[in-house]
Parts: sequence; C-alpha cells; structure tokens
Amino acid sequence: MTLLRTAPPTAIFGMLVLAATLLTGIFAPLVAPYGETEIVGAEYLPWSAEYPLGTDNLGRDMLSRMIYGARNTVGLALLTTGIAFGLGAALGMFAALKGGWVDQILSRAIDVVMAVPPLILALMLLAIIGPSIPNMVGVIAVIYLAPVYRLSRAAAMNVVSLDFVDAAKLRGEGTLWLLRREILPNISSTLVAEAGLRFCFVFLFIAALSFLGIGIQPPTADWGSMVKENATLITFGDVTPLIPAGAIALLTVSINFIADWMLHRASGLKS
Amino acid sequence: AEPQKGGTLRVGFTQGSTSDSLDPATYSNDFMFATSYAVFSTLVEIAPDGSAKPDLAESYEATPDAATWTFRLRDDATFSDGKTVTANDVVASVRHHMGDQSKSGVKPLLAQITDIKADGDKVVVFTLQSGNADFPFIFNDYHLTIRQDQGDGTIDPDTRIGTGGYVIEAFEPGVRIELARRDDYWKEGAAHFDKVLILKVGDAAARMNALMTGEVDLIDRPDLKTIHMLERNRDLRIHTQNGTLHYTMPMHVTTAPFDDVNVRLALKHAIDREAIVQKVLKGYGTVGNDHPIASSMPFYNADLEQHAYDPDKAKHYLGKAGLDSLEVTLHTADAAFNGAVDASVLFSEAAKAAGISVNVAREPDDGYWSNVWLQKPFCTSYWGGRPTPDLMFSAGYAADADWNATKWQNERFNELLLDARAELDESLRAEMYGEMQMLCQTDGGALIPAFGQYVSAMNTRVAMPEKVSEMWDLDSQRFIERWWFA
Amino acid sequence: MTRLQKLILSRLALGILTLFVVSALMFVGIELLPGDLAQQILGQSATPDTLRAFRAELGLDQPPHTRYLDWLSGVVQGDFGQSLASGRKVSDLLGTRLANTMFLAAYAAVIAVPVAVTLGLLAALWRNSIFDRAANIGALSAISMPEFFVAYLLIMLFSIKFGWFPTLARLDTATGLGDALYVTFLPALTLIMVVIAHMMRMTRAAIINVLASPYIEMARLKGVPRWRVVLKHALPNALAPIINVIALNLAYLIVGVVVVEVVFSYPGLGQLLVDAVASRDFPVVQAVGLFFAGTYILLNVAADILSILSNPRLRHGR
Amino acid sequence: MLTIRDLSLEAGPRTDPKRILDRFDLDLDRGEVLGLVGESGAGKSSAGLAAMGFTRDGVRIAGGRIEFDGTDLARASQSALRRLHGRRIAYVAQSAAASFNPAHRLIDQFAEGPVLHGTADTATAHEDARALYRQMQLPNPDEIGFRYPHEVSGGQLQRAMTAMAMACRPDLIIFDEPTTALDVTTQIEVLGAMRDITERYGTAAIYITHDLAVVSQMADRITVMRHGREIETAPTPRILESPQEDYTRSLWAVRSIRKPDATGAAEPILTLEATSAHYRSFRALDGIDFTLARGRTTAVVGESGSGKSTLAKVIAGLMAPSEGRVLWNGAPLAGDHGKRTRAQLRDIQMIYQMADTALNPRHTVRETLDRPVSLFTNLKGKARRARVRELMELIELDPDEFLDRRIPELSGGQKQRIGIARALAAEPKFIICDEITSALDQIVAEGILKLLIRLQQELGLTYMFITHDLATVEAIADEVMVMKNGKIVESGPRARIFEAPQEPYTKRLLASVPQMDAGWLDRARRDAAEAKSAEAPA
Ligand SMILES: Nc1ncnc2c1ncn2[C@@H]1O[C@H](COP(=O)(O)OP(=O)(O)OP(=O)(O)O)[C@@H](O)[C@H]1O
Ligand SMILES: Nc1ncnc2c1ncn2[C@@H]1O[C@H](COP(=O)(O)OP(=O)(O)OP(=O)(O)O)[C@@H](O)[C@H]1O
Ligand SMILES: [Mg+2]
Ligand SMILES: [Mg+2]
Repeated sequence: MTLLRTAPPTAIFGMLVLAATLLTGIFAPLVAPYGETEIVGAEYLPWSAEYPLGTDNLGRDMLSRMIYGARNTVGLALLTTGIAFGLGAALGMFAALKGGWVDQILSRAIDVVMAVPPLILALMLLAIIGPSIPNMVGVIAVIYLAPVYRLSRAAAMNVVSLDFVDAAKLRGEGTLWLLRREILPNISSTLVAEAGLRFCFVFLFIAALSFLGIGIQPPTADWGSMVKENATLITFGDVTPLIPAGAIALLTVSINFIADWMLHRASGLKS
Repeated sequence: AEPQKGGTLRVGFTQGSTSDSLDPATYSNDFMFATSYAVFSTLVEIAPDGSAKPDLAESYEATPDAATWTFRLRDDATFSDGKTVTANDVVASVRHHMGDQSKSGVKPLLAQITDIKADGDKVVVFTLQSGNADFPFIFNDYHLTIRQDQGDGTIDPDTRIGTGGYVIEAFEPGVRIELARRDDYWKEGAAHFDKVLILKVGDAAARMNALMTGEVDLIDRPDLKTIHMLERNRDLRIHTQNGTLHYTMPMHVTTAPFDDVNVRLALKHAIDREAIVQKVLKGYGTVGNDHPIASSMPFYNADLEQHAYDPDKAKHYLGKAGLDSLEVTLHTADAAFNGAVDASVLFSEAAKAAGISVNVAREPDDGYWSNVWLQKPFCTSYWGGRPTPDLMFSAGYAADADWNATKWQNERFNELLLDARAELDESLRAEMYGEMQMLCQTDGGALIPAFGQYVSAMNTRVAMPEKVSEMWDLDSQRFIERWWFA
Repeated sequence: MTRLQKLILSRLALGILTLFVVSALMFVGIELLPGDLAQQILGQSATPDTLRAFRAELGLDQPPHTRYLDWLSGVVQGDFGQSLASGRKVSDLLGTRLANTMFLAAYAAVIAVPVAVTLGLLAALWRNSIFDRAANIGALSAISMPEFFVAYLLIMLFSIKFGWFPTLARLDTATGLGDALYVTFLPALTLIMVVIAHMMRMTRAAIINVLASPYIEMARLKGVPRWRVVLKHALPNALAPIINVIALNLAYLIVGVVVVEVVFSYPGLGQLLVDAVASRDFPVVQAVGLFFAGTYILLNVAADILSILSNPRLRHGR
Repeated sequence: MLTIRDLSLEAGPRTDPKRILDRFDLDLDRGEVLGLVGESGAGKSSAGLAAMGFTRDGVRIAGGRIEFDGTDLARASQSALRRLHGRRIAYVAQSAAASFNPAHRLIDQFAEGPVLHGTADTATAHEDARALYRQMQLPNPDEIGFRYPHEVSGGQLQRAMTAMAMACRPDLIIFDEPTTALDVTTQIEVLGAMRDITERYGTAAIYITHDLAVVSQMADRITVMRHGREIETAPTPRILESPQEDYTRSLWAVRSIRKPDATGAAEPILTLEATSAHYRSFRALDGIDFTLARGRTTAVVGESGSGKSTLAKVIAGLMAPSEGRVLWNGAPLAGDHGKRTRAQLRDIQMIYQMADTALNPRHTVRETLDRPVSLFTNLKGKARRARVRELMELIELDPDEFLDRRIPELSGGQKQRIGIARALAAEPKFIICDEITSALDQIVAEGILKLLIRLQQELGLTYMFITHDLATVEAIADEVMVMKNGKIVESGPRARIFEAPQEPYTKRLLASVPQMDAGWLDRARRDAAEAKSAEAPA
C-alpha cells in the first residue's frame, strides 16, 4: 500500500487501466452482454442501448467482442512475452555467465535470427509448422527472444563482473542459482522496462500477421484482428475500428507508464 | 450510347504477381487474363449471350460426329508487326500447350485432340478422340491466345507481338502494365481507349481509396464489407454480373464422416445460405443448390428443390446416419474466396442449432491451393465456372478429373457425362444434364452455398455495352477492347 | 587505427559467415515449406502432369543440396541466377525494387532521425515538463497503433478528406524527384510515425542517463548553460545507444515495410519477398533475404564502428 | 569574502525531509584555505557545493544565507550563478577521472570556461592552459592538453582539473577530496602542486577531506563536521594539538590501534611456489614464492596495478595460475574453484574492497548470510537461524534491526561488516581481505580493523591483508610483503620492514604515508624525488 501511495498519477492511471483490462478479461463471460461469436443482429448496426458499440461486419456485438478480445489479446500477448522473456533472459544471462564458446555460439545463432526480417521469418515458420495458436505463440516468442537475449546478455555482462557473483561462485553455487538469484534480480528492472514495449509489439505483430492472412484463428475475438477486420471502414470516416485501436493504444500507454515508474524506482534504489 | 474513342483507362486489379510472365502457358490470374485478351486474340470469343462466336477464326464447322473440326481464319487479321495470321501460327500456338513438356493449365482440355493440321495458309483441322459438341468453347481460353510461328513450329513464349488491339508499352510484373492502342487493329468497333494502365493493388482498402480519390477509373473486387459506402458515392457505379462463379465446400466422400451420404445431407441442411449471401456477399449473389451449374448457363435444372437452412432436417439426417451430434473441421482461408473465413464462421454458428459443431481452421493464404485444397477432407474453395455443363462437370466432378475435389465416384453420373457429351439432341441433353445436377445435389460431396456475382466498381465515365459477357469478371476479362469512356 | 581496422574486418567476416548461415537456413526453410514452386505457380490449375513437367524444367527434380550448391557457386561468382517463376534474371527483378525501397527508407530516415533526436534532446532538457510528458504519450500512442492502421488514418485524413496526397505510391522511371517525394509522402509519413517514437525514447533515456554523471555536474559548475550541457557534454557521450537504436530503425525502414508497401501498393522489396516466398521462388527469396540480412548486418557493423568513433576511449584504443 | 549563516539543506519528500545541513555556518577570507573534515555522509560535499550556491538534484535550500562578495547565492538567479561558476568560484571534484568529460580533449574542456565567460579567446586560453600545466608540473605541458582524459593517469588528471579550475583565476576553489582516489605516492605530487598554485595566485580554498594528515598540510583553519553540523573550528595547529570536542579527539585517535605482536612458532598454511598469472599475454604475477603462517596476518602492499588483487584471485581460485602451484596445508590446490573440494572452498574465504559490489543489492542481510550457512554447515531450521543471529552479533550489528534490511539500505561500514560476516559464516581458516578499508572513512575503518583483530584472536584465523595504506599495515600486520610489477620486492616481519626497509621502493612507499606534523609534505616531496632517482637505475 505504501508502494501505491508513492506512485505518480501516471502509474496509478496505468495500473487502473491494466487492472480493469485484466478483470474484464478474466470475467469476460460474466461481463459481456452477448457471446463471443454470437450473431445478434444485422451488420454494422449503429450504437444503441441494445448494442452499446454497435455490431460488426457479421452482426456480432462489438462490445462483447471487445470484452472477449481483452481476454484473448492480453492473454496471448502475456503468454508470448512471458516465454520470450523467460527464454531470452535465461539464455542471455547464461551466455554472459559462461562466456567463451558458449557465448559465441549463442550470440551468433541469435545474430542469424535477427538478420532475417521478422515478418518473413514468421510467415515462413508458420507456413512450415502450421498456423495454430500454440505455434504462433512459439514463433513470435522465438522472434522476440532475440532482442531480449541481447539486452539481458548486455545487462548481465555488467553484473557478472561484480564481486558478489565471484563470491557466489566461490561458495560453489550452481549455474541455476547464479542465474536466478544473483544475476536475474539485478537485471530485472531493465527487463521490465523493455517488457512494457515488447508486450505491445507482440500484439501489434499478431495484428500484422492477421493483416497478411495468418494470425489468430477466427472467430476468436482479438483486438489486433478486430482493427484489421474493420480497418477499411476508417477511410470512410467510420469510427468502429478506432475502438479496438484505441484500446490497444490505451493499454500500451498504461503499461509503459507502469514500466517507467518501476524503472524509476529501481534506479532510485541503486543510487 | 455509341462507343467513343479516346482516354486513358486506369485499372486497379486485385491479382497480379511478380512471377507473372507473358508466356501463355503460365497465365494464372486476372491481371494476365485481361492482358492476354488485350494484346493477343483467340480463335473464338464468348459473346455476351453466352454463345461461342468466331474471332480470329472466320468460321468453324464440325463433321456430324463432332470429332473433326475445321477452323477457317480471317484474311485481315494482322500481328502488330504487320504480318498476317496464318494457320501455322495457330498450330504452333496450340501445340505450345500440348505435349509432355507442357506445363500449361489448358493442357488437360487439349488432351482430347489427336491431331492438328494446317490445311493451307488459312485452314486448321483438329481431329478429336471422340465427338465434342462444345469444342469451340475451348478456344476462348486466355491461354490459347495466338502467337507467331517462329518458322520451326514453335512460338517465342515471351514475344510481345500479338494480334490484339493493344501493344505493351511497359510491363513490370506484379506492379503494372501500360498498353497503347494499335492504330491498325483489324477488328471493327473494338479497342476504344487510347491507353490502358493496369495496376496491381492487392489491398482492398487501397483499391477502393484509389477509386474514390480518382487515381484509378475502375477496380475489380471491391471489399463487400464496405461496398455500401461506395454505393453512396454518386460519381461511382457498382457493376455486377451474374456469372458462373460459385463458392464451394468440398467434402471428401471417401473420408469419414463424409463417406455417409446422410452426414453430407445433414451438413447441407445445417448451413444458412441466405445469411451467407446477405452477410458475406452483402446481397451480391444468390443461394446455391449444391451443384455447380449457374442459372444463367444452358441446361440449368430449374425444377430441383432448393436446399435450405433447416436444423430439424439436418438432425433428421444425422439420426439416419446413427449420430446425435457431429464435429467436423472446416479448413479455410480468404485465399479460397474473399469472405471465406466469415462464411465459415457463419456456417459454424448456424450448425450449432443442429447439434453440429463446425470448427473453423484458418489456414495461411500462402500455399492454400497446394496444402489445403484437394488435401484436407473439408475445406472452402471456389470455381470460376465454365461456359458449359460438360466443361464444368468434366473439370471438377468426373471420377477421373484431376480436380475432383470431393473424390466423388458416382457411376450413373459418369455414364451420363460421356453420353451427354456425344449427344447432339438438345432436349435429351437437357434431361441428362438435369439428372446430373440432381445427383450432385443429393449424393455429391460438394456443399455449394452460394453463387457470387462478379462485382466491380468504376467511375461513371466508364461505359460498356448493355449486355456483357458474364462468364468471368469484367465482360469475361475482355473489357479493355469492349468498353469505352462516355 | 589498426585496431579499428582489425575490428571492422573481423566484424565483416563474421557478417559474411552469418549471411552464409542465413542463406542455408532460408534454403532449408523453403524446402520445408509445404508445396513447391510448380504447385504454387500452377495454383488451382495444377495437375500431376503439368507439375511433373514444370518441375523438370525448373530443375526442381534435382536433390536439394545440388540445387543449393549450384546456387551458391553462382552467387560466389556474382550471379544470383534467374527467377524460377518468371525466368527473369534476379538482378533485373531486384533492380528497380531495390531502388524504390532505398528511396522510401532514405526519405523516411532523413526526416525521422533528426526529428526524433531533437525531440528526445528537448524531452531530456525539459525533463518532466509538460512537453516531455506530451512527447512521451504521443510517442507511445504512435507505436501502439498497428502500422496499417496508421496508414489508413493518414489516407483518410490527407487523401480522402483533404485530397492533398495520392493513396497509391506509384513510382516509375519517368517520375521526377519532386513528384516522387510527393507521391510517396504518405508511406514515408507512416514509417516516420512508426519509427520516431523508439528513437526518441532512446535518445531521451540515454541523455538522462548521462546527465547523472559527475562530469555533467562539473560542466554545470563551470557555468555552462543547460542547453549546452545537454548538447556538448551529454550528447557525445550518449551517442552509442542512440546510434544503435537509429541503426535498428534504419534496418526496419529497409527490411520491415511489407505492410506499408501493401497498403500503398508500393513496389518495394518487401512485397517481392512475400510474393517470392508464396511462390517458393527460391533464387528470389534468397537474393532478397540475403540483401535484407546483409543490410541488417552492415547497419549493425556501421553502428558499432560509429559508436567506437564517437568514443575517444575506444577510438584510440589502449 | 564568503559567509554562510544558518544554512539548512533538505532532501527527500517535503513531508518527511532529511536534513543534510543543519544551521551550518562558515566564514572564509580572501586567500585563506579552510579545511572541512568529517566522516562520510557528514555533509562535507554538500557544504562545499552550497558555497557555490549549488545543490545536487533532490536537495534544496531550506533556510539561511550564502553570501559571496555581497550577493546572496541562496537567492541568486540561475543566470547570475552561472556567471559566478567557473569564473569566480571553481570546483575540483573528487574523481577527476569521472569528472572530465571523456568525449573531449583536456585543453578544450579547459578553454570552455574562459571562452564562455568571455575572459579569453580560444587561442589565449590554450596558451594559458600550457602555462598552468607547466606550473602544475605536468609532464609534456605543451602536448598533454591534446590528450583525452583516458590517456592521462589519475594523478595527472587531478592536476589538470586543478589547472582547469584556475582557468579564470577564480577567487575561491572548492577542493572536494581531490586525492582520495590516488595512491599515496601520487598523492604527494598532487598535493604539492595544488598547494603551490593556490599560494601563487592567492586563491582562497575550501579543502574537503576525511584525511586529517592531508588537511593539516593544506589548511590554515579546520572545521570539523558531523551530521550536517559544525562541531568545531580552529586554526590548524591549535585544533591538532588541543582539540576541544570529544568527537574531534576521537577522530584524532583513530590512528592509534596496534595489534599485539604474534607469539610462538608459525606453521605454514598456504604456500605459493613460483606462481605466475597472465591476463592474455600480460604477466600480472611473475614468479611469486611465499608461505603464509597459520594464525598470522600478512599484509601485502604495493602501488596500484602491482598485482595484489591478482594474487588474491589466484589463491581464491578465481584465476588459474599459468605457472607454479599453490599448496594448501601441504596439498596442491586446484587452480579453478570449480575443481576444489567443498572443504577447500569453505576454508578459504574472501572479503572484497567494494562492499557495494561484493554484496548482491537485491538480497536482504538475512539472505546474504543464510546461504553460506546452509551451504557450508549442516545446520537446519532453528539452529541455522540462531547461527545467522550469532554472526550478526559477532560483527556487532543488531540482528533485529538489520536482518531484514536490503543491502542498499546499509551504510558503507555496515555493508563491509556484512561482507565479513558472510566470510565468517563458512567458518573458514583463512581470509583474504582485499583493500577492505580503503573505501571507508577512518572511524568506520578503525572499527572494522578492531573487529578483525578480535575475530583473529577468538577464532584463530589467518589473514592475508591487501592494502596500499601503510597506516593500516602498521595497525594489524605481523608480516609485510611489498609488491611491484607482479613481483615481491621485499618481505619480512612488520617491525623490520618499517624500521629498516631495504629496497628504495619500500622506502619511498613508507615516506609517502601522510603525517600530521606541519613540515611533512615538503619533506616527503624532497624524499620522493630522491628515492625516485635512486630507484631508476635499479
Ligand atoms: N541528492 C541527494 N538526495 C538525497 N540525499 C542526499 C543527496 N546528496 C547527498 N545526500 C545525503 O546527504 C548527506 C551528506 O552528503 P554529502 O555528500 O555532503 O556527504 P560527504 O560528507 O561529502 O560524504 P563523503 O565523504 O561520503 O563524500 C548524506 O547522508 C547523503 O546520503
Ligand atoms: N581483467 C584484466 N584484464 C587485463 N589486465 C588486468 C585485468 N585485471 C587487472 N589487470 C592488470 O593486471 C595488473 C595487476 O592488477 P591488480 O588488479 O592485481 O592490481 P592491484 O595491485 O590490485 O591494484 P589496485 O591497488 O589498483 O587494486 C594491472 O596492470 C592491471 O591493469
Ligand atoms: Mg563527499
Ligand atoms: Mg586491487
């Protein structure tokens, strides 16, 4: 609670938005007036008491899809970012700790991944292994793992040269302990700040994949795909696609407010 | 209004690829179809009323068994380099698509030809394996545009010299082509635009934006989701054609559960065709009746009972199949047709009422035709249609057809197909084709929910004859030489 | 300087090795993709017969390693082969597209980089002011919108509503520079919106990071005005991270613009690559892929070298 | 010229501010040098900066006046302050290496002030820089300005910074611990040069330090500070001889600890045989031979870069020797810690110089101590918790207060104690202490040394004590080993080394230790110059 009291207004705003999104996501079936895929009326109905945000191109309730979209979008992005950060950070720290050929091999492999344009890599990998949701999560995680690896390796490099790591080695600590207890806590603020942006990039990436014809499976509601499905309307001055796009923007800004604050706190502790 | 000459027509096309080339054996998209008809010409064209009509050929006739066809060429038709068209050119152009080395899409249709002979300068004789009353229709195909014989019985596949109304000024595959009218075009009353520019604009929104801002005059396949917005614009006109285009969901009748005709019937009654026409096609289409013959085609069977959405009936058929619920996976992608994914989702929603769960599996657009179509037991697909029932059934429903997407092998149907082809009596043919449509509908593996209209949009300056050929989009892709600016 | 030269050489050698691995991986990737060129080109109209014939003609019936080695030996001699799909020389195919891609990237970069760095500097200078906050929120919102959506918004505004700019970015050889800048303004603006935020935030963070250094305090205690502290004392020491993020974004401008190309029908390399992957046209995929990977690697090496040059400690190695 | 009255500085949230300076007074006349002394965190730097009207970010002036030549700097505008800074009041920071901008040449940084303030154009400023460099006795004064900071040694940088401060011939210079980061031999040269230049231009100065010996050489008057308050101010001779306050006396007394002399025969515990170590091709240790005696303290001294830490790393197993071998209780010891037995790892422990980096800032004190206890002993549950508390008591920290604090919430001295406790947790036989007091101020350092002496007596530990501070050596060593360029140049019992050093290098080192008496600096400079010339041929 004292933590919350010291938070700047921007961070409080961010946390409120995030909490609201998570809650709506978790309780989507209770909150949403209609089903996720239920066709409730004609297409493109305007806003009304019955359909607060109107209906979409198949006559599904926009509001309900936004609510279910929160669940799918945020859930998937969290999962993907989580995997990318988990693996990327683990490998990056491992490379920094071991140095030598382990570092060389891992770093060169990551170079290769980064040298291939991400969209192309995703298109090819998904075409090879098939575009199911688990596959998509895996592929995006692999793509985003690369920059996370680099970042955490660079950050961990600064830490592994510190004496407390030597001290832990001299205690005979195993690699896992060194990574988890000695290094990770010291690079976590860097990772958190990065995770804020990456988290958003992930669902933008999913949206871009949808744009190119792969991505989340219909009729699953997801904000990125919802922008895509309705995007053409914007050129006719229809605001419908602005709703999911606005939701993405709001969430991005909020998450980064929180990340900024955490970073600030972490750096404040250090000095 | 009378056609007028002049103006530059700018067109935004959905299709077109970097891998396009002028080689007629490789044509596979609208961009090249339209180009092919504008720059080269065919022996026969399909007239607006759907009948075959001589084009480079002056006339053609068959022996009574319809197994030998003699085509006589026009005297005045010239290539853009001034040479006149000879029988040898025709022989070389057709041969280009035949033989072991050929990779042409039209090769299977030409397999029935046992011999081609030039009889003098102006006459070509085709000998067929067996009689085919519809043979001339084949020569409307965009692959079979005529090139010059190089002197050794072959053509130069990359040549730009054609017999059409336009010559190529610039061509960037997958990007654009610029055409200019030939002043010495031999065909009367055709090729009105001075210049034509076709751009590949793959993104539907981009296409519509370009039309609205006046950057192009004509686009194909506007996004039906937003077409109501275009309709409101008074400078624009939506053009529709009731073609032979139809959307299908082929089931492999050899794979469970689709091997049970009752399951097939249950699914055929669990789909809400009206909803698909309204919501996916936005009204630009008509419901299908699970056979591929369009109402505008000859020998259409108007007496068949229309399959309609009826969950109870679907349940009834499920019961007959000994099931009380059913779960199937429908593989789909918008590559199959624009809106295929939405249509599948609608199907899935409607089928719930009949206790059937249809899982929609979206596949990547890229590779759809090689990985999903013909491979997965239940998927979405489309047929551009064929001018005659014989061509349609032979291509996609005959037991030995390469594209028999349902693996359907109905003996009676296949017998009728052969008999009808050789039959010259029109009313007998009608009876036979009628029965074949019925067999398709009740026993076949294809669920055909809707026939789509070809929709295009253009600004009001673009004018066209009152009646256009409806087999394919845009006057069967001959709009470049048939349309004009008002 | 010899140390620097050695470093450049070793980085380039490593880059070439990476390129080699990338090309091998992409080849394997294309091999693993279901379907092959013949099927893709023939599409729905493929028959077993035509497929066989087509494969033989293209040499697809050869074993994969033979094809790869053939291709590789060609590349080593500077011959990228021909497109399997259209039979045209890959170098011809790439020519104009490459120029287009570079043009758009340069256009966007020339505007985005100075603007982003300036905004970042100002945000750092006026840290926690209204300006800083507004720039931050604006930047975050800009990157949080899908690229194609940004593009549609710009089209809606500038093409449909005001009619100032065309929606199709058509370039051909006859287009003059002025016209070219005009027709590609909207795609360039889209890209600018997408890349500016990242660079701006990094500039700001790097500067603020440096502002905590003792030598900044020293400069202030010498009576140096604030703006000069930021520009003269902080910026040179913050260059390395800024250069790196600029390199990353430049690479993105060249490599990652498929979506923008699609929306504006801009004939660039991205679409070519997507088309080539779709048709399994491996010489083209390889050539474009190698170009992209090479761009990325070169930009990274350039960034490293610039970072070193910007840092006297590294420049005159010990 | 400068009068500070009732100055209070605050930091932290306004609702719960932390006082950094509390009603602080200071007076300084033209040309006078005032020494500011006190323990770490006493507020010395804050006071020095306040004399310039400057506060660090997060610190604000809560009251009082800072009058410089008639203007109140506490209320002056930013631009007015900017005109004063560098021109009339200059600042010399503690770490010249950190305070020179690494991106610019020395001479450009020198010229920036005069050019900005309009006192000189670039050419004149460069001319002046060379003159000042010469006066500061920098080598190659004409050329050195064109180097970048990293190309110049620490002592030279500190002199260059003093020259830079003189650039506009200010009336007042604030020296903030300008020699703390230098080793003793270098310190002498820098101190001398600084004193010369201020005398020559009659510049007034505030000299901040925690080293009394140093300040006694530099200052006319000395102010002792504690907790942001002035404790006592008096002219240098008087405050040295008759300090009035207890606190001042305790500061003075620091240098008096002595370890009782070791008795009895010593058996060897650790032996190095012809051991060398390399960083790539650089030979950091060059054929080291020595034996450490059980229960004794061996001090290893030598200037920076002589290989002291490398020696520690080799013994600890962090770095494998490239030649020779290490024997532990007569048995060979693997070069790599990963190949040592658990017992060996436990027996040899290390305490580090920088407590900040030696303890994981993300752990609590409890976590830091609990881990080695659980790894090296069989204690479980309650016994283990009791052991942790016992360790805290050993190092004289209250377990209830400190166990749940995070490392960053501790002071430097407290951190160092935790570092010691962590080493003790393993119940070792041998502890390597690498410069463990050099980052601490003297009072705190004294406490640590006393603690180590006590622990040795109670637990029979053997120490290897690395340092470059000879005062510390005098306090605790039994044996002394002098290193230079990776070799041992001289070793023997403490008394012999201190009373009869054999090597010129050792002599110079000894002469460099600051003394409180007034003439030391002049004497030391003379001696150093002689020693250097004597060393050169050898
Ligand atoms: N910017 C700041 N924000 C908050 N507290 C600060 C800040 N700067 C210094 N302090 C606190 O003010 C007190 C005095 O600091 P100051 O740097 O003046 O001490 P010092 O006597 O110079 O110590 P040292 O010998 O370690 O340099 C310390 O407790 C320190 O933690
Ligand atoms: N990691 C390293 N790589 C290369 N050279 C090193 C490394 N660490 C130390 N050196 C060099 O080895 C020599 C001995 O260094 P070491 O740290 O042992 O000196 P030291 O006596 O402990 O000095 P100080 O008093 O400054 O701590 C120095 O010249 C140093 O520059
Ligand atoms: Mg201080
Ligand atoms: Mg050391």
